[in-house]
Amino acid sequence: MLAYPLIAGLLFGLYFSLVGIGLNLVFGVMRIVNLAHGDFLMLGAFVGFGVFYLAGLDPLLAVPLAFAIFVLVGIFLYGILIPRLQQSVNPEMLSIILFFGLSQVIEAVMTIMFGTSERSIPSRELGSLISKIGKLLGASPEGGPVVILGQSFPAAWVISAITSVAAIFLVYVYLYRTRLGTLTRAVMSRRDEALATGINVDRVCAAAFGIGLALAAIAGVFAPFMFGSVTPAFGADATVTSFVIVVLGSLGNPLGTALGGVVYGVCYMLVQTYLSSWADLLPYVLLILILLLRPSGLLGRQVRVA
Amino acid sequence: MLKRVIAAFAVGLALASQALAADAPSEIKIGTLYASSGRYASISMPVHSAIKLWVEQKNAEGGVYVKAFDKKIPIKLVAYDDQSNTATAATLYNQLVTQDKVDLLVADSGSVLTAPAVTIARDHKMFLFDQTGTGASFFSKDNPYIALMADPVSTIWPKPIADFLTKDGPALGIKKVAILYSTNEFTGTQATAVRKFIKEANAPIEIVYDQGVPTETTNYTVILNNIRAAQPDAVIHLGYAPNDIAFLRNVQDVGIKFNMLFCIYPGLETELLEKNVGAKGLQHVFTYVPPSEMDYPVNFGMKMADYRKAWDKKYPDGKIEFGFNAVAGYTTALVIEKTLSVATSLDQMELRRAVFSLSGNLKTLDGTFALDEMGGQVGELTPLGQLQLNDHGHIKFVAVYPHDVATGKPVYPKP
Amino acid sequence: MSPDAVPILKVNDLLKRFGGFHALDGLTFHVSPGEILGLVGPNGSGKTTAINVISGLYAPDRGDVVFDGVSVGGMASHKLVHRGINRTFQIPKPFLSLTVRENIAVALAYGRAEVTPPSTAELLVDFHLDAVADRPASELNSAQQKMLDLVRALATRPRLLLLDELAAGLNPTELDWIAGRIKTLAKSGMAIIVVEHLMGFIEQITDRVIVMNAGKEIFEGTLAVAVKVPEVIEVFLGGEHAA
Amino acid sequence: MPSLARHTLFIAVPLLALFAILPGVYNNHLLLFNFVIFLILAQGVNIIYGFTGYLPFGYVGFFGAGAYGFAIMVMHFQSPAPLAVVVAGLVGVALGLLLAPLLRLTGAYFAIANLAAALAVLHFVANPALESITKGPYGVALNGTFNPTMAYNGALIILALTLGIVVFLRNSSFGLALQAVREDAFSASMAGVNVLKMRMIAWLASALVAGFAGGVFAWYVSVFYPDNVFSADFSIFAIVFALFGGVATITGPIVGVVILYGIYNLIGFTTPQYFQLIYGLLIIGLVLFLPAGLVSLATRRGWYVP
Repeated sequence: MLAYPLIAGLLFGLYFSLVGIGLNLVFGVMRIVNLAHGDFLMLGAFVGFGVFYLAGLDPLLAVPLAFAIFVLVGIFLYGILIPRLQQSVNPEMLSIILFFGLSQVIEAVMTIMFGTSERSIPSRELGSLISKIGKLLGASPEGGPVVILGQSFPAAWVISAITSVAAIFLVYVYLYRTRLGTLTRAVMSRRDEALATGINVDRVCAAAFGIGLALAAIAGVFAPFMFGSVTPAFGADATVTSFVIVVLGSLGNPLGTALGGVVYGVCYMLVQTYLSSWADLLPYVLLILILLLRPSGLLGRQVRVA
Repeated sequence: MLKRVIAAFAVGLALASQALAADAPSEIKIGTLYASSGRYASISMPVHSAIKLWVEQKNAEGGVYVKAFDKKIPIKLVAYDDQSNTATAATLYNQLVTQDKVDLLVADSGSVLTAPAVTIARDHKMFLFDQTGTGASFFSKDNPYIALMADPVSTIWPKPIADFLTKDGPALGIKKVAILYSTNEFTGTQATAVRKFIKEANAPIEIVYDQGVPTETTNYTVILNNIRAAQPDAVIHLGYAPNDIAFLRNVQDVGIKFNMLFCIYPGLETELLEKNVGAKGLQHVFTYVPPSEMDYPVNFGMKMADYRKAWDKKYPDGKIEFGFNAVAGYTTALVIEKTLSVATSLDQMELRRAVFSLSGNLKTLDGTFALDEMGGQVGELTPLGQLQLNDHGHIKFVAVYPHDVATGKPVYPKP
Repeated sequence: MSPDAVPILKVNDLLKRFGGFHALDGLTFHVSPGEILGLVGPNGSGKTTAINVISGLYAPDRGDVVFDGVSVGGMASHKLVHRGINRTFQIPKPFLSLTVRENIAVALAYGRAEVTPPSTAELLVDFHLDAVADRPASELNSAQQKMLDLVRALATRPRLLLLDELAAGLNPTELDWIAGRIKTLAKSGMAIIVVEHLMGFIEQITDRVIVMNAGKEIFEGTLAVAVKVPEVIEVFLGGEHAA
Repeated sequence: MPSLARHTLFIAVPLLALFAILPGVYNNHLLLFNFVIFLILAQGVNIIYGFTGYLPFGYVGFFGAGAYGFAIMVMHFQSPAPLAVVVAGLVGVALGLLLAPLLRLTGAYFAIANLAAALAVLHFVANPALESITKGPYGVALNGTFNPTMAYNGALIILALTLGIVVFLRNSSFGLALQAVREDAFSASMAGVNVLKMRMIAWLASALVAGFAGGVFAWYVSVFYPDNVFSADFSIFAIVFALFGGVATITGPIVGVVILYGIYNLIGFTTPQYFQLIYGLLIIGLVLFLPAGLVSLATRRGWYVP
């Protein structure tokens, strides 16, 4: 009884790490609260729909595509929104309102274009390319659920979890093994000093913003498999959940998000098992408790209390 | 002097308007709301689209017949977008009543957006044509200003499931039942009803699992594992469309097989569910049989096939699903049309009398319209059915209960 | 000035930790009314931490702060202000969206209740802020912001004033002028502690200095003597601020 | 004339008089009522955000709690409506006290925690386990108190109270001290201001008016679901309205509500289908081009705005 929710929570949680990590990158680097984060997840899901329904390809191929598209979208949006926002007295607060407006625009445009009903992709299509290649190489085609420790889990969960781990690993490589990543960390820890030392902060931030949105979009590709279906109104709830995960891990530390996601996933599954009707209260209570008891998050160091 | 002139003028005006009142208006104003975005958009848009279709159709024929003036009068649909926001909805309902002075007031779809209309209609003594707001709290003996058009009230709706379980179940080998429901008014009330009907039946049926989960739940893997542990013969899942989609996909993905599985929306929004879950995932699922599958004898309005054709012609892009809600909207329109054809005036209490006079007599593509004394819909009941794949791999409905409408035998247990 | 006077502030064996780092490690000193005491030492020696503990930003981990015979260690800042302690900030933090006059008004209204507050007009004139009195503080230059910060402190009529690098960034004319102001304040009976890197300024105004290193006092006396003590020289040469 | 009296006489009194007369002239009373509610909420946001800098992203929590406080008084204690409204305000204050620890957080952390708190209260109230007390998700239908005219008058009284608070804050050293705390808490404490106490008073005042507003709202609508009175739209509208006009003034939020809520209703009546899109674009434009609100058009020129 206990093993099942624990494993499910781990898989679910790893995926949630991916859901939150982009939000955290954007906040960490720019002190900007991207309230439209969930809407970029939703847009990513639609990239997946396009790849599958228009091109007839494995939705997994939408992952690199969504990434490329949304890095560019992010850099573009950065250019038109952020420099102006940063000029104001209190960009951190105003960003909340600004991105709320953006989220309204995205939802409205998508509703006008695609209508309001639920959409998804059949589960077996995710990773169909891999199993085809596997077949060519003579491996036995694996369909249906994946068995872990004698318990069966949806294959899509496992694929999402693996992709999430890969994406988080790449974020780590970017932050700690590339020049731009090192500069990004410098901006994260001391923005003023980074400016003073002549780092092109705008370039660093634009890249981080683009990557942040792109990470949300690739998480979105998996959303139809993790949540059953997606509608243009999907964004708002996804944003709130992302916040919970990010705060759990520690706001401003993208890698803490990985831990936050797993803790969230496991807790959620345990509550669903033992106290199912209260499951929705959990994320908010967790968030408040973490903020009050350990304000820097599970992995945070910075103090953020008044 | 001036005062006297004004007074005389006012009297003249009053007389003139009285004289005008006897004349037929140039149009009948029907006021309603819809949600083009937000949480309730997916249930609101089909209903609203159906009404628009009807209005267009009637106006092309020169309007609807209004008995009060004994002639055909065009309809003017005054519709505002409430964005799924209830405060906005409240203002807009009031706008319809006080500013636009609509002749008939029609609620938005779903209980949450209907709720503000209930109070406003009652306050302004306007009769509310409640389309799909099934909330039990809306209907009370002291409020004559409401009737439910298209969906059965939640407290009666699930009776066929419970009857099937308690009457046919034991013979089939169904002993243990699991109930999983989303904790909102719509499905929560149905769960309560199922529980009550099963208990009252005194049949050898045991409820081995009975849990509510938040309506926002979209992930059922762990819950499925828990249900499996209770070893039920039948699983009744009561949730909204997104819940059903997630639930049925999880059932497939985890590879669990339940001998009997009931969900609401495969029957109500079959197209939507088939698109999201796939035909295979719906095979052998028990559900409500929608009117579109029953081909009810009709004594008013289009038959199902004609309606479907008209719908596909008007909304060819498929952005709005044709399903139970599309039928619900059209049913409301038909009740309105019929009401206008029998009401002797547009007075709101007369409208009420006219609506209630249709109870038991009006047969539309949605079944027989029947109201209880408080205005709750008790006709238009949906039989219990099962989805089976035909030889071409397409889904077909087999009605299994009540027996008088049954079109086949249930497949139990699921092979 | 008068070494026999009863100290108004006594700091006893103060310890303040940040994680494993001891910012203050057994600091003990005192200051009397009318006296100007300089706190000097290399960066990170604990000068600002000492001021922060005395002004109530941090509670000490050990030891005590006794002000006017009452133990005030860990007391909330506003209560210390009401008892007569105030300070300026290394980076001044005036209330940017309020005007200069409103900035002062807050301190006048919430400062020490039992003393007659100084007049706003006088403060404005004394510290050359009268021309900008109705401008938001955000429009002041950095020297003006420092003056406003000082005025905010003075508006509460402190008996002990802590000046954290007030002189940094001022030009020589302004330095001379502010030195004179500080001395006048001390003459009126105020006890003043000055944290400063500019040794010339320290020499000009202080009666006595305490040289700190690693959270401890390593010397106490006049600056003239201090610069001859080998330990002090070593600390300063090792540090970056050998000036 | 002292400015306190001037502001009362020339801003608060005419506004109240206008809304007292309007129902006789204009028939959509609920629209007027919603205007009054948003005036209260926008000024409530002004009290806490404008004067202390805490962005209450979950402000609706107090409103919803107030509405349920009203409902519980009426359903379980057969309380007369005015008494129930008073209790609604007290419920707002009680929730404010419960959430007071959140004031330890700053910036985006506070905003997010407050949002989470509002959602937690929603999911708590809507939980079926509390059906016997709150009616859970099944909604409240109040009998015996329905009286829109009285509820409207009640709302006007609460608006008067709220305006009174804001006029006081704008014209007192208490208000100045609050703003000082907003600008820099430690600096303010070195001006002798008891930072914690001041913040707490502003926080509770803001909670009180929102609780009252929720109470009269429940009185007016009588039939509602948890989703109705905890809708995030209340928080977001109130914040956007207050910001649009300009916070820390008396007139800013009033101008914001009148213009933006006016436009909102106008769009709703005329071009419904692009409602959300236009509104989203309006919000983005506001943040980018008028971050300090409409009043900044005047203050930039050095004019005094009450």
